[in-house]
Amino acid sequence: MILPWIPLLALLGVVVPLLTRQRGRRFCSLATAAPAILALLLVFSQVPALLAGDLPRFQLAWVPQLGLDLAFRLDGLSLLFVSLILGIGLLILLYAHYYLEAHEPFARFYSFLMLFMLSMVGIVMADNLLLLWLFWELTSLSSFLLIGFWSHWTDARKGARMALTVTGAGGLALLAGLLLLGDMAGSFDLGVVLESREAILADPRYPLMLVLVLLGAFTKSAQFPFHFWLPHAMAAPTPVSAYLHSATMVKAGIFLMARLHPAIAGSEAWELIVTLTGMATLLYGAWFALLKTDLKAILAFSTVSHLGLITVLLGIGSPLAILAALFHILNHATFKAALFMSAGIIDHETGTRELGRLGGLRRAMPVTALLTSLTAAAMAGVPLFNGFLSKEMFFAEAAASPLLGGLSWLLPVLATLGGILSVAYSLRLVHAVFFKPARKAPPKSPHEPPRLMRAPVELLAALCVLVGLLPVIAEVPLGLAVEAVLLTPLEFHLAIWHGLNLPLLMSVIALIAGVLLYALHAHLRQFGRQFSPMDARLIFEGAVQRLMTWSERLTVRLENGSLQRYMSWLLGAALLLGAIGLLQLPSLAGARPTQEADGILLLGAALMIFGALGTVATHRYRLISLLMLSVVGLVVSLTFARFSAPDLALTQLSVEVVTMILLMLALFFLPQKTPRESSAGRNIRDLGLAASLGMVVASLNYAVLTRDNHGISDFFIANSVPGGGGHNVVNVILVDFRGFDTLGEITVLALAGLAIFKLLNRLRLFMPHSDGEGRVWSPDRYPLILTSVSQALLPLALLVSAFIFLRGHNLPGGGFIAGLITAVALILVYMARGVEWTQQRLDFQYQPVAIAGVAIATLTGLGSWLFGRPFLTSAFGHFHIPAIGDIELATAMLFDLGVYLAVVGATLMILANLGKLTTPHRPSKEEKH
Amino acid sequence: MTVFVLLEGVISLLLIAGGAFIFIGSLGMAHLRDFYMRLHGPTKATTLGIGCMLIASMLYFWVTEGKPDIQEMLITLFLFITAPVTAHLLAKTGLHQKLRHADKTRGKPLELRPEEVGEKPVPHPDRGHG
Amino acid sequence: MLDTALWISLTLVLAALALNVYRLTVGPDMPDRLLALDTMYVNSIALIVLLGLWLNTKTYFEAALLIAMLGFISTVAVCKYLLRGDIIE
Amino acid sequence: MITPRSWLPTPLLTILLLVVWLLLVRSLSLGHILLGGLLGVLIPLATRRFWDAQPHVQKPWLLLRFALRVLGDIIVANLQVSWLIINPWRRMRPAFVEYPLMLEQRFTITLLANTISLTPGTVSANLRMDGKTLLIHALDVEDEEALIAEIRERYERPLKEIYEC
Amino acid sequence: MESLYAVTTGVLSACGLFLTLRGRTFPVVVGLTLLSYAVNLFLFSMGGLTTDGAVIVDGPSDYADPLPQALVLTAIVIGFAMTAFAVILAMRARGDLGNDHVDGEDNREDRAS
Repeated sequence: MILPWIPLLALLGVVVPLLTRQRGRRFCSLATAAPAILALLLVFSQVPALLAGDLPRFQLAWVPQLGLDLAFRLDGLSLLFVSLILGIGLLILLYAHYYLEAHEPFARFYSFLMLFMLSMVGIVMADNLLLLWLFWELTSLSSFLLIGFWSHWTDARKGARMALTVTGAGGLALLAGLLLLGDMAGSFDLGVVLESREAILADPRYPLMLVLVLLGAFTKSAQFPFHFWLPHAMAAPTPVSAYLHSATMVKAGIFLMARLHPAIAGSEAWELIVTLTGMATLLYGAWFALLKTDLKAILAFSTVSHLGLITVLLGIGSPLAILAALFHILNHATFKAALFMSAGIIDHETGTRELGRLGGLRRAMPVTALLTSLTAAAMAGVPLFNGFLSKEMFFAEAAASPLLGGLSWLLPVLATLGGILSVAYSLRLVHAVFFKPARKAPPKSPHEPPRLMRAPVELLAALCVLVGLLPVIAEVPLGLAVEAVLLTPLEFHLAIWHGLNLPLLMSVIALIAGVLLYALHAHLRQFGRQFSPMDARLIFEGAVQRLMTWSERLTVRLENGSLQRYMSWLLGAALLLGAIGLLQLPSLAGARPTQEADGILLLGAALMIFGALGTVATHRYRLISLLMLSVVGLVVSLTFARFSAPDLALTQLSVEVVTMILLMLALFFLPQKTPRESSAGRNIRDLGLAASLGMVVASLNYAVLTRDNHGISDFFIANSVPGGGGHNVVNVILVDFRGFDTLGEITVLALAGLAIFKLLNRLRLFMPHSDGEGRVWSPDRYPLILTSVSQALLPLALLVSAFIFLRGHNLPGGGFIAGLITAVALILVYMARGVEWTQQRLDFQYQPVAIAGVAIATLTGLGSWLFGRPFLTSAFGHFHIPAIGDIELATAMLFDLGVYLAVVGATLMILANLGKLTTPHRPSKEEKH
Repeated sequence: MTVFVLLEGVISLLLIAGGAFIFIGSLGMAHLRDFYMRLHGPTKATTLGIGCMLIASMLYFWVTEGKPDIQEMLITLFLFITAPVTAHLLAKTGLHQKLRHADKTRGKPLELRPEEVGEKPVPHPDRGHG
Repeated sequence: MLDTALWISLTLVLAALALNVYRLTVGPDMPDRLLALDTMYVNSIALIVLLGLWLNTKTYFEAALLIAMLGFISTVAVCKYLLRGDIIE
Repeated sequence: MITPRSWLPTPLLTILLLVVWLLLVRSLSLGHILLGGLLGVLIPLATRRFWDAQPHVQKPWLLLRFALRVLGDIIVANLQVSWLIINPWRRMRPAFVEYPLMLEQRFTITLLANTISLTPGTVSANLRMDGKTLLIHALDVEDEEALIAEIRERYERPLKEIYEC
Repeated sequence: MESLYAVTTGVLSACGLFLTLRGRTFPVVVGLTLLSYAVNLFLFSMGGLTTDGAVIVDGPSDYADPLPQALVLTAIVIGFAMTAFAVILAMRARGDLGNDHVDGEDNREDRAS
C-alpha cells in the first residue's frame, strides 16, 4: 500500500532541508525537491488504478474512540489537487532557490514550505473528517510561519497574525461543523459521509452545520467579507504568495466545498449562500484589483475575485458547473502562479512593486514581458487561452442557472460585469508595467532574471497556451475529478468553439468593455478615491486592541492581587455548593440512632470550642492565640483516643509538639502582634461567611454521622491478619493495603522538606533584640538543667520510638509516630544545645535521610516484582527461633522503616534548617543596632 | 474474695486520692496569690495525683489480667524527669519577666546580676509593623 | 464501688481542667498561661488513664506515655521563646 | 582488643534501658530480653556523643537509698503543699532563698535542682550562670538557714558522695 | 453525641476560616492549622463514632472504621508539612517584602474589600 507514503515523503521533505543545510543551497534545494518528486511519481503511479475505476484507500485506526483514523484516499479530486500541490510546489521550490537572498535562512524557508505542502497533501487526501481538520489547522499554522517569514518586518508579522486569526477562527467553526456532520452521518469516515446525503439534508441541525462548515471554507478561501486577510498576507515572500495564495491554500476552502458537495450541497440554502457570497467576492475583488497600485495587491485582489468565481460555480452546482469550477481551479492555479512569479521577478529585478515607478520594462526584460502578457491574457479570458474556456463555461452556467427565480437574469449580468473588470485589470497590469513609459525610474536598473528562475513561469505559461489550444488534454484529470464530486461519471467534451451563443457574446462584451474601462480607468481612480480607503488591517487591529483592553479591565476587576478577596470568593463559592448539596437532602438526620453524650464529651467539646474561639479572640496577640490553639490540639488528640483511634491520638500528640515548635520558630521572625486594621464591615462580612460555612460543615457532618455507611473496611478488617500479617489494621492499611498512597504521602513530605530547605537559603531576616514588651533577651542561652535533662531523655525517647516502631504492625504505633518521636527528641537537643553543638555531633545530613526513606519504601515496593507480584505486595512470615519464640517479619516493616526515615528526615529538615537560620549571624551578646 | 473487696477498696481510694491531688494542684494554680506560688501546685500535687492514679490502674490490671504489670511506673519516671524542668524554666521565665510577687515574700529574687537580666529595655522593632 | 470512685475522680479531674482553663484565660502573664497549659497536658494523662480503666483496656497507655514524655517540650519551647526569642540557636 | 568501656560506656544506662524496654513490652521472654539488651547497648553508643563527660556512680547502693528517700520526701512534700493550698486559714511564708552550691558537675547539679523542685515546697527557680548559686523559691519557710541546711544534709551531701567524691 | 461532635467540627472550621480571612500571614497560618484540625475530625468521623473499638483485631468485636483513621493519620502529617510550608512562605514574604501582609503590601485591606 503506497498511499501513506505520499504524505510521509512530504514529511520527510520537512526535515531534509534542516539536515542538509550545511551542504550549500544548491544541494539543499535538490535534496528537498527529491521527496516531493518521488511523491509526485507515486501519485501518478496510481492513475491507472483510478482509470480502471477503483478507489485507492488506506486506513489505520488512530484514536478509534474518537472516530479518528489515519485514513487516506486518492480519488479524482484528490488526484487533481495533489498533482497541483506537488507540481506547483516543485516549481516554487526552484523559483525560491533563486528568489531568496544569499543571507536568508533558506533551509528554514524550505522546511516551512514543505510543512505546508505536507498539510495541503493531507487535506486533499484525508479520508476522515477529523484528520482533514487536523491538516486544515496545520495549513493555518504553517502559512502563519511562511507569511511571517520576514519576521523583522512589522507588516509581515501583522499580516501573518491576521491570517492566522481569521483562518484559525474559521477552523474552529469548521471543527464544530464537521463534528455535527459526522454526528449526522454517524461516522467521520468520508466514504460513509458522502453516502448519507439524505440523512444529512433531512437533519434539523443541517442549516447550523452548513453555516459552520461554510464559515471554515469562506475564511480559508478569502470569500467576502473574510477576504481582507489575503491582501495583507502579501507581505510574504513572493514564492509563498505564489504558492499559498494562488494555487493551494486559498483553494483549500474551495476543495472542501467540492469535497463535501455530494453530502451537503444541493439545498436551497447552499445555493443561495454560496452563489451570492461568491458573486459578491467576484465583483468586490475585481473592483479593487482595478484600483490598487501595488503589483502583488492587484494580483491578490484578482485572486479573491477568481476564488469568488469558482465559489459561484460550486454554488450553482449543476454537473457542468462543477466541471467548470474544477477546470477553472486548474487554470487559475497555472496562470496565477505564473503571474505571481513574474511579479516576484519584477520586484526582484527592479526593487519595487509600485506601478507608479514601473513602466516600459518590455525593453529591459522582453521575455518576462511576453510571459506576463500571455498569462495575463489567460487571466483576462482572451480566447485561445485556458482562462477563456473555463470563463466561458462560467458564463454559460451563470446564464443557465435558474437561481433567484424571476431575477435569474441578474447572475449573467453580474458575471459579465466581473468579466469586464477582470479584462480591465489584466490589461492594466500588463500595459502599466511593460508598455506605458515609466514616470520614475525603479531603484534597480532592471534586467532579465537568471534563466532557471524564469523556467517555472515559462512552463506554466506554456501550459496556459497548450490547454487553451487543445483542451482535450485536460479532459482525463477533470473527468476523474468530476466523477469524484458527482459520484457518477460525466460525459463531456471541452471545445474552444461552441458556435455563436450567449456565452460567446458575454465574452466579447467583457473583452471590449474591459478595454474601454481600462482606457478611462484614470477617471475610475478619481471615482475610487472619493471613498475613504477603509483599511481592513486598521479595523482588525482596532478590534484586537478593544478586546485586549476589555479583558484587561475584567482581569483587574476580578483579580486585584488581594489574597483576602480571593479567599472570600472561594469560600463564598464553597458555601454555595455545600448549601445546594444540603438542600437536596430529604432530611438532615438520617436513620442511624444517635448515641448519648456524657460529661466528658461535653467538657471536651466545650474545651475545644473554647480553644477555637479563644484562638480567634486573641489572634492579635499571637503567642496567646498559639497557646489556645494547642489546647485545641490536645483535646483533638484526646478525642481520637476517646473514639478508639489510638494511632491517631499518638500521631496528633507528637505533631502537636512539632507544630508548636515550628510556630514558635516562625513567630520569632514575625511581628509579635497583629495590628487592628480590618474595617468593621469587613470583619462582619468575614464573620458571616465563616459562620455560615461552619454551619454548613456542622450540618454536613451531622448528616453523615446519622447515616449508615457501608464502607469497604470490612474487607480490611477481615484480611488484615491473613493478608497483611498485622493485627493493627490501621497500620496494615498504611503500609500494605494502601501502601501506594502512603508512598505518595511520604514523597510529598520529603518534597515539602526540600522545598522549604530551598526557600530558606539566603533568607535574611531581621532578628529582634527584645521581646514584645521591649525586654532584652535573657543572656542564658542554654539553661543547664534543660541541657542535662535533654541528654538524659534522648536515649529513653529513642528507646520508646524503637518500641513504637516495632510494635506498630500489631499494636498502635508505626513508622509515622516513631519518626515523629525521634524527631522531637532530637529537636529537644537542638533547643537545649544549639545548632552548632548538635550539628558537630550529628554525622549525617537530613536530606539524604528523607530521600533514603522514600527510596527504601519504593524499593520495598519494587522488590515484590522480583517475585512476580504486583507493586507493593507485602510478604510476611513467622520464624521460630528456639528459646526465643516466634518472631514475625514482614516486608511491610521494611516499608515502615522507609516511612520512619522519611518522617524523621523531613521533620528535622524543616525544623533544624529553620533553627539554623539564626546561627550564622546571631550576635552572641545582645548588641544595639 | 475478701482480698478482692479489699483490693477494690484500695483501688477506689487511690483513684479518688489521685483525682483529689490533681484537683488540688490545679486549684493551687488557680487561686494562689502570685506566679511563683502558683508554680508549686502543679509541679507537686499533680505529679503525686498522677502517681496515685497510675498505681490504681496498675493494681486494677493486676487484678483483672492476673499478672503483675508495673509499666505505668514509666509514666511516673518520665514525669519525675520532666516536671521539674518545666517548673524550673517557668520560674526562670517568671524571673526574667520580673513578674511581681507577693509583698510578704522574703528574699530579693531580682537582684540578678546585670549580665543575667539584659540591659535596659530597647523599643521593640514590631511597633507599627516595619 | 469502683465505678463510683471512677466517676468521682473523673469529676475531680474535669474540675481541675476547668480551673486550668480559667487560669489560661485570665493570665495575667504569659508564664501563668503557659503553666496552665502545661498542667492541662499533665491532667490529660490522668484522663487517659481513667479512660483505660473505664474501658478496661491498655490500648491507650502509650498515649499517656507520650504526653508524659513529650508534653513538656512545647512548654519548654515557649519558655525558651520568652527567654531568648530564638528557641533553636 | 575491645574494652568494655568502648562498647559499654554506661552500664547503668544500659540496665535502665533494658528495664524500661521490658516494662514497655510487658513480657520477660528471652527474645525481648535479648532485644532490649541489644538496644540498651546500641542506643548509648549512638547517643554518647550527645553527652558531657558522665560522672560515674561510685556507690550505687547509696543511689538507691537516695532515690527511695526522695520518693518518700515527695509524698510528704506533696501532702504538705496540698494542705497548704486547701487550708483556708493558711498563712504562707513564701521566700526566695539563695542556695550556695557545693556540687560542681552539671549533671549532679541538675539532679539536685530537680530533686529540690520535686520535694518540700520548693522550686529551683534559677541557676546563676556561674553555676555556683541556685535561687530557690519556697512556698512556706520560717527560716532560710534551716532550709539550706536541710537541703544540704538530705540531698546535696549524698549526691556528692555518690558521684563526686 | 453526634450533634455535639458536629457542632464542634463546625465551630472549629468556622474559626479556622475566619482566621484564614485575616490580613496578616501569621493568623492565616494559625487559621490553616485550626482548619486542618476541623477537617481531620470531619474525615475521622466518616466512619462513625465508635467507643472502645480500637481496630486491633483479636477475635470478633465491633471495630471502628479503620480506613478513615489511616487516611487521617497521613493527613495529620501532611498537614504539618503544609503548615510548615505556609509558614516559611510567610517568613520569606516578610524577608523579601518587608512586611507580613498577605498581599505583600501594607494598608491595602480596605482597597481589597
